[in-house]
Amino acid sequence: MEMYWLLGLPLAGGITLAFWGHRAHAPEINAAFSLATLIAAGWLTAHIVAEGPVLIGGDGWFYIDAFNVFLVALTAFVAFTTALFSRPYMRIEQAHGRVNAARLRLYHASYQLFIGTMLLALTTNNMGILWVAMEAATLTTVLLVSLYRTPAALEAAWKYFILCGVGIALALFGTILLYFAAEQVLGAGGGALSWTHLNAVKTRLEPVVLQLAFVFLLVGYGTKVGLVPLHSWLPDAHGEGPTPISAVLSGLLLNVALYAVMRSKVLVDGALGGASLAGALMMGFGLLSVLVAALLIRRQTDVKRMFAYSSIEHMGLITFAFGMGGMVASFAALLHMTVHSLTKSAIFYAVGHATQKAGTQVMEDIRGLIKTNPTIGWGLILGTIAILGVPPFGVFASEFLIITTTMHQHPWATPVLLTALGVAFAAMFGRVQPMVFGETTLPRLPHQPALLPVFVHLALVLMLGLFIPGYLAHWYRQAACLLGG
Amino acid sequence: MPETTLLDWAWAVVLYWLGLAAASLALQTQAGLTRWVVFPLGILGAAAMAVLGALALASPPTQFILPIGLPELPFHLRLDALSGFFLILLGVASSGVGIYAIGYFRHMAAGPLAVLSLWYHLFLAGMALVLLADDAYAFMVAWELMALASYFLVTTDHKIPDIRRAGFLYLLIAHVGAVALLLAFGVLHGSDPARMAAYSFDAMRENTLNPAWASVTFLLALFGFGAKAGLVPLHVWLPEAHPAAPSPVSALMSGVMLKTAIYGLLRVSLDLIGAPPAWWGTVALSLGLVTALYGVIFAAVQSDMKRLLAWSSIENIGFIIAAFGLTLIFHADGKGALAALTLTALLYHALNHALFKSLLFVGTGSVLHATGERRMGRLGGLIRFMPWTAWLMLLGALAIAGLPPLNGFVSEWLLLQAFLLTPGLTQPYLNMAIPVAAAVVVLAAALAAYVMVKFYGVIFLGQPRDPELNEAHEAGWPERLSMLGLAAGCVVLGLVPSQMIGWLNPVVEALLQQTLPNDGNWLMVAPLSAQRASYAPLVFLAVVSAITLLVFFGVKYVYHGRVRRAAPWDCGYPELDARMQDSAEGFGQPIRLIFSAFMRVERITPDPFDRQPQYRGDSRDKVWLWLYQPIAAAAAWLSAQASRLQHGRIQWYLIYSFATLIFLLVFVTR
Amino acid sequence: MTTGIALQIGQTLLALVLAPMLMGWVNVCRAWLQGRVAPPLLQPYYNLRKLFHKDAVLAHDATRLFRFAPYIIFACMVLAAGIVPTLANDLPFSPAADVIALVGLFALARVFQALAALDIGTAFGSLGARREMLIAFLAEPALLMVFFTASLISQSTELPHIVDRLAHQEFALYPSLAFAAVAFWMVSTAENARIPVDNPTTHLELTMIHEAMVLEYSARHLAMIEWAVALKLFTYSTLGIALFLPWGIAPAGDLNALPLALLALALKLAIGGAALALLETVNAKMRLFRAPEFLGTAFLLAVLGMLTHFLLEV
Amino acid sequence: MSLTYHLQVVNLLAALLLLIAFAMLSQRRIVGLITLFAWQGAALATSTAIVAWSTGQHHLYYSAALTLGLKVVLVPWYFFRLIRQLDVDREVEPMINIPTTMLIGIILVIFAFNLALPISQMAGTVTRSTLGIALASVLLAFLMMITRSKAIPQVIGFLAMENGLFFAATSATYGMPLVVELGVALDVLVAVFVLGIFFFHIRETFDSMDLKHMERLREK
Repeated sequence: MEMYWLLGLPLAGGITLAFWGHRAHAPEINAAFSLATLIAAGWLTAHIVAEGPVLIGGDGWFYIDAFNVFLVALTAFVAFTTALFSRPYMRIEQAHGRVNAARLRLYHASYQLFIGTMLLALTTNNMGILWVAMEAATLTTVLLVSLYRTPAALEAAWKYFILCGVGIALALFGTILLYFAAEQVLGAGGGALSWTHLNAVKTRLEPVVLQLAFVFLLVGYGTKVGLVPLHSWLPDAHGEGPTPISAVLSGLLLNVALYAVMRSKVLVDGALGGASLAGALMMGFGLLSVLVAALLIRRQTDVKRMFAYSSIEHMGLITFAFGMGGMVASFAALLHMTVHSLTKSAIFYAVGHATQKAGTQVMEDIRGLIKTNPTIGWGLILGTIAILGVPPFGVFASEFLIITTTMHQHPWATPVLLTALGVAFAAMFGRVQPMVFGETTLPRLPHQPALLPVFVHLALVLMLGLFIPGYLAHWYRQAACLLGG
Repeated sequence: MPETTLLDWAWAVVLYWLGLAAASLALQTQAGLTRWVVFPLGILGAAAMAVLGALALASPPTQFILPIGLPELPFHLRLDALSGFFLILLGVASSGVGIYAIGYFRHMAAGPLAVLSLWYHLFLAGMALVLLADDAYAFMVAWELMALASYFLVTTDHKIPDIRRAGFLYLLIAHVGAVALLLAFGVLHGSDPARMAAYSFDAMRENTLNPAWASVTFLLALFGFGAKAGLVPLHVWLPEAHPAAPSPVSALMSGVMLKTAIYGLLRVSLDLIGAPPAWWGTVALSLGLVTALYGVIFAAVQSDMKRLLAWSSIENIGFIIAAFGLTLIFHADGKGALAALTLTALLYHALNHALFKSLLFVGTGSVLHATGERRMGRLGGLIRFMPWTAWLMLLGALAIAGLPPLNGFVSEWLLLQAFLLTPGLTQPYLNMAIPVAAAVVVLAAALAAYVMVKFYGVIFLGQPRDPELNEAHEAGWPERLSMLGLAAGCVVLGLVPSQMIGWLNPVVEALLQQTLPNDGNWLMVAPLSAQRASYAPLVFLAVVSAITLLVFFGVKYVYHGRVRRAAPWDCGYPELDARMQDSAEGFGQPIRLIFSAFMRVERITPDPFDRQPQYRGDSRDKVWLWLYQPIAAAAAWLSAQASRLQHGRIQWYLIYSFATLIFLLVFVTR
Repeated sequence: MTTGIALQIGQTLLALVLAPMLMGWVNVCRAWLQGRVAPPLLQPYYNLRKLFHKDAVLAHDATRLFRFAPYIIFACMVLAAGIVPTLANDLPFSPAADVIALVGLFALARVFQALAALDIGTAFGSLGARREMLIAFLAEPALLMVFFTASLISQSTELPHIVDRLAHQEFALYPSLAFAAVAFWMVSTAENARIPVDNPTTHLELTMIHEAMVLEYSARHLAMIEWAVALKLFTYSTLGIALFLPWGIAPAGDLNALPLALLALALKLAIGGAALALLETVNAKMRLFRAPEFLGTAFLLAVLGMLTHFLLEV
Repeated sequence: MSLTYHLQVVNLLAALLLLIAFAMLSQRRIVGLITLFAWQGAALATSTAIVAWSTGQHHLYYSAALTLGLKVVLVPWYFFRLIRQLDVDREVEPMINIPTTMLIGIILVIFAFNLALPISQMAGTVTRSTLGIALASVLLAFLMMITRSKAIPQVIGFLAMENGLFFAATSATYGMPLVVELGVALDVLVAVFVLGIFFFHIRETFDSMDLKHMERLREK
């Protein structure tokens, strides 16, 4: 039941806001729908906590297990906080005349739909529907990326659309191959694409086909995860879109795409009988992403682009950890997914207000935030420190596990990881520090910034660094087992 | 319900400090409350910590597990003799510095003061937690909390670009070091690395690594802790960060934080890994000597007083690390008693340095407040305007210069005894090389005396080099009180070595299963045997002071005490001018000439016909040139290469995807 | 024990008395060697007396540090003189400080000297202080190596034990000590501000080291310093004797050997003083920055001595 | 016996598909490109219908109808209208060296066939060998997207890719579950719609559909 609420609410919200999205209180409606979705998600979560993995819907259209339940909760939560943040943010944007009523309507409507598609992708049990939802997620965001209609925004959106479109198309081919392989075992019909069925028979699936299928799926969904060298769209899209969208893209969409990859990885591993082909591929992509992203962070002048690259870096780290497999690594990867999306979205909130203050995203022109808006300044620097993996924040917890595990599973990889982390630290902190500290020329903000989400997120991340609640740890462990622990 | 152990109390103090941090955040508007309530309460905590540490020396190790941390790897805490000793160090130094802070932050606005007090108490809590942590995760968390808090303390005055740069450099190197430690722990896991529980120190103690991995661990740990301690060539942050921080913070960082690195070294190499081979000791010894010499040479050519002290901290850390290396050598060679002697010297020096370096740093803080000047070239003659500060600083300076009968001398004396007793090592090379190493130690010590004469003479003696110095005012009473306390500590530690060695014995025994035989009595310390060597500071002091007074009054009595005041004679040169005295650069000139190979000297010297003659001399650290700039350049080059990937044409991006796809397809179907 | 105390005090007083005379003796010898008419042997005492009678003149803003330094320096030298066995070997004070502590004692005196020199703030004062500290840090490592070599044989840094080992047990020749002795000689010229490192009789301020530091002193303060200088020379001489030719020093508890010991001491000091004068006559003072080479050589010799010990004597 | 006959037709259509793909690769005029695209859609629809008829997989009729409606009627019509509005009609695209492109295309086809060979061995469907062709046309479309420097041709390439995918889905696996089919179709529809909006934005911002205006976002 709550399942339908979970998916229906964003849809309803999208439709409502498609008509009312330009009204004065549209942001509140937006937040209200997100809140309702969050409640539905909480309801579902409670349900799962009570009963464990469930198949929902006619012939098992939806499947909720330990792996996606926390992602659902996370997605709904971040979606809600982002809605809260976007309330004043978009008001100020409108005041600055960067968006007009029509675009605001578009923004609000597609925001809700976007959340809906992500929730669909997370909850569906059907690999085909998963694909559809991923594609829909692209389509709903592409116009948001180009919301400001600036040449740069258009260019970013175009690249986003084409690259992700192509990637997704390849993923579809992978899905077809998957279906093709499943059909041999399960026979034609809907069952052949439902993940639970596939998971049940995964050992009997044809390895050769699954290998190819996985390649297509990895390249396809990997494009959306932003794995180097498929990442090219990501910094542009994050840099040019409105900040709330950057926040949800970084914080949520990448997770969902990675989720899709992992679902397929489980099947492939089963088919290949534990042969670690998929793992090896993911480790390769992960390392490459971490390294290249870290190096590219050093070149950034635009604050949002910089944090976009940091997202690539962290996604690479997670992919690497998943690729390594094993209980601890998978646990760490899941934890890292959580803390990364919390931290990164928090950072984007702070950055959003900072850029609004400065009227630019160029870092040289943002100085001494701590003078006029201490809260923004502290939010930004604490968030940066957290994302850079400094304890006691949660990001460190996962990096601790990942690095220690790497050290005794693949010692050769540690130098690469550490070089990357070191370079990223030097580059990012060296750029953020002068933004926060020092003298300033920036004016105060006309509206009161919404910084509650920033500190709520950071508080959660801090908590996860020091204490992981039992049921969460329990999910992580279950999911880790599921993902080949 | 088990009875509360010392550890419980120590943990309670940590929580109490965290609470104070939170409280100071709540007191954003009342500067008075923060200064007169929060800081004193913090001092109480520090004192309690010192007491707990002292009690812990005698009692058996206690440990417990907190319900926080990672699942399967909750925070383990442990309080044993070693932690106890460093807790004493932390408690004593931080209570002294805390008293000072009350007065020092007199003029600070409420908001910044609240933030400062927040980080200050987090800093204390972090350091205490480092000493208590008993698993890799808790240790790393505490370690980085310490680094983070100190970073924010360093950048308190973030308006100044140099300070921001210093803070950045500090945090960066601290982070790199932390990563090395992380790796060290990654190698140093328990028997079953697939489980998180393998990263508790107990598991590490039980697990014995094969020599290769053990060495890797040791080197990583040396790197990581060396980065925090300021081991050459990882020292570059220290001369930047210490001057940047407010003086009490510099005192804490230099006096206590550097010691946590020493604690870590001892803990990892002697407790967790165990059975260190001799060559580790050789590595540590040589690095330590290089560091000591390097630090003192650069200290001698500094012209900024806090920077000078920072370099002298590097020197002292060098001493300690050298002692550490010698300990390992003796330990590996089965010379238990000698190892015990060296370790005692190490711990003793750590405590001494905590005291006199804190004293000197807070003293410079008072000078800074009184004159607003850090460049020694603008100071001078302050002994006439701030006698308290000056005379107490004199004690500190004599102590750090390693002069009897103060504490600095005792530890150096013990260390030298250890060096002199090396003959009998099974390794002939070490036999012959180590005495020469002793000579290096002596050279560094003598240079330290040079540095301190320069430091004290240029700041406090002579003529004021600047007219407005005549308005310099004496420090307030909290400052004086704290300096008095620290100076008293220096004197006492100098006078009762025998008792101190007795107190240190449990620590030594815990690490080496061997105590230092002291053949002396309450008056006289005689390590190993009175036949070999002995030193009785009390007699020493008694005789010297007795003779001084005797002669003083004797001369007065036999002849007369008449004194005429006149202008300085100065060989008859009529107009004496403050600018004729040696400037700081001038005093450093011989060192610069002799050791020019170590440094890159940049000088602007006037030619005889200049209307306004300008002189500027600056001696830079060559490590920047040789190590750090190349690394930075390499990173820049790499990222420039990487950024060519991202050059805007969507066709190229499509080609990337295409190539990846094809490559992978070929890869899997090969 | 009482005899011990008595010996201790007697010996210290002896040092106090003899020190200026040794100074005088060196000057006499030097005058002879230079073909001048020698000053009376007791000239230093006359100087001291004169100085004690004069009124002390202090610069206006000379601080207490400046006034107390001479007494502290003097006290340090007295203690040093008390620690080194000159006549007899059992001295209650000697456990108070071994050779290393002795070096510390000299360093203490030196630092006070330098600080006092900086106090008035004259150009020459700071110049002298700087040079003094420079020479010191160059000399100390070499000095320690010397002590190290000497202590290798007796496995002790306690002077009485060293003397005991060398003088009162079976006689042996130690080549290592030969090297050490030369090194010790070089170091002690530097430490005592003698030619070739410094010229105690110069009147040219720019070349001064030790003298430049005491320019501002007068009357009794100057007297204390002069006496301390004499004591230092005396202590170094007796130290050299104790380390390298201790024969004649009375063993513990043997009072009958004392007269002989006194004789031996006088003889050794006379010869030593003459030799010092000779060397100071044939050598010229070297430039300041040649001093590192000079003392470096001393260090090298000391190390050589140590190595020879490891090679030949173990 | 009749199966083989149908099979031959499907194979023929598959070959046609591939041929059109090559033709598109070498086509300069945008109008021509759209026509070719429409023809490809037609071929696809026919083959789907035949497969449906021959194997009695009825939901494939829907899918065929969808293809016909979308790819043969709607999209081309929309594009023609679009280029009339944007009047990029006579924009002739400077292609980079057609022979090389062709050569690469051939190599791709060989590669695709080899890749598909082991798979089609195990396919239980009558029309298994077409999988290789489907893959080939996908890769060719990809290549086309790479070589094109104008917006509309690139999108057509994208849609041609979808054609290849559909062909794979229908011919090799008798089509996906209908829901998925519908979803995919919906996505394509939305995609085209979104693209339409895009073209206008691009046009009014850069007053040209040339992609070389869109190379500003890069790392310096």
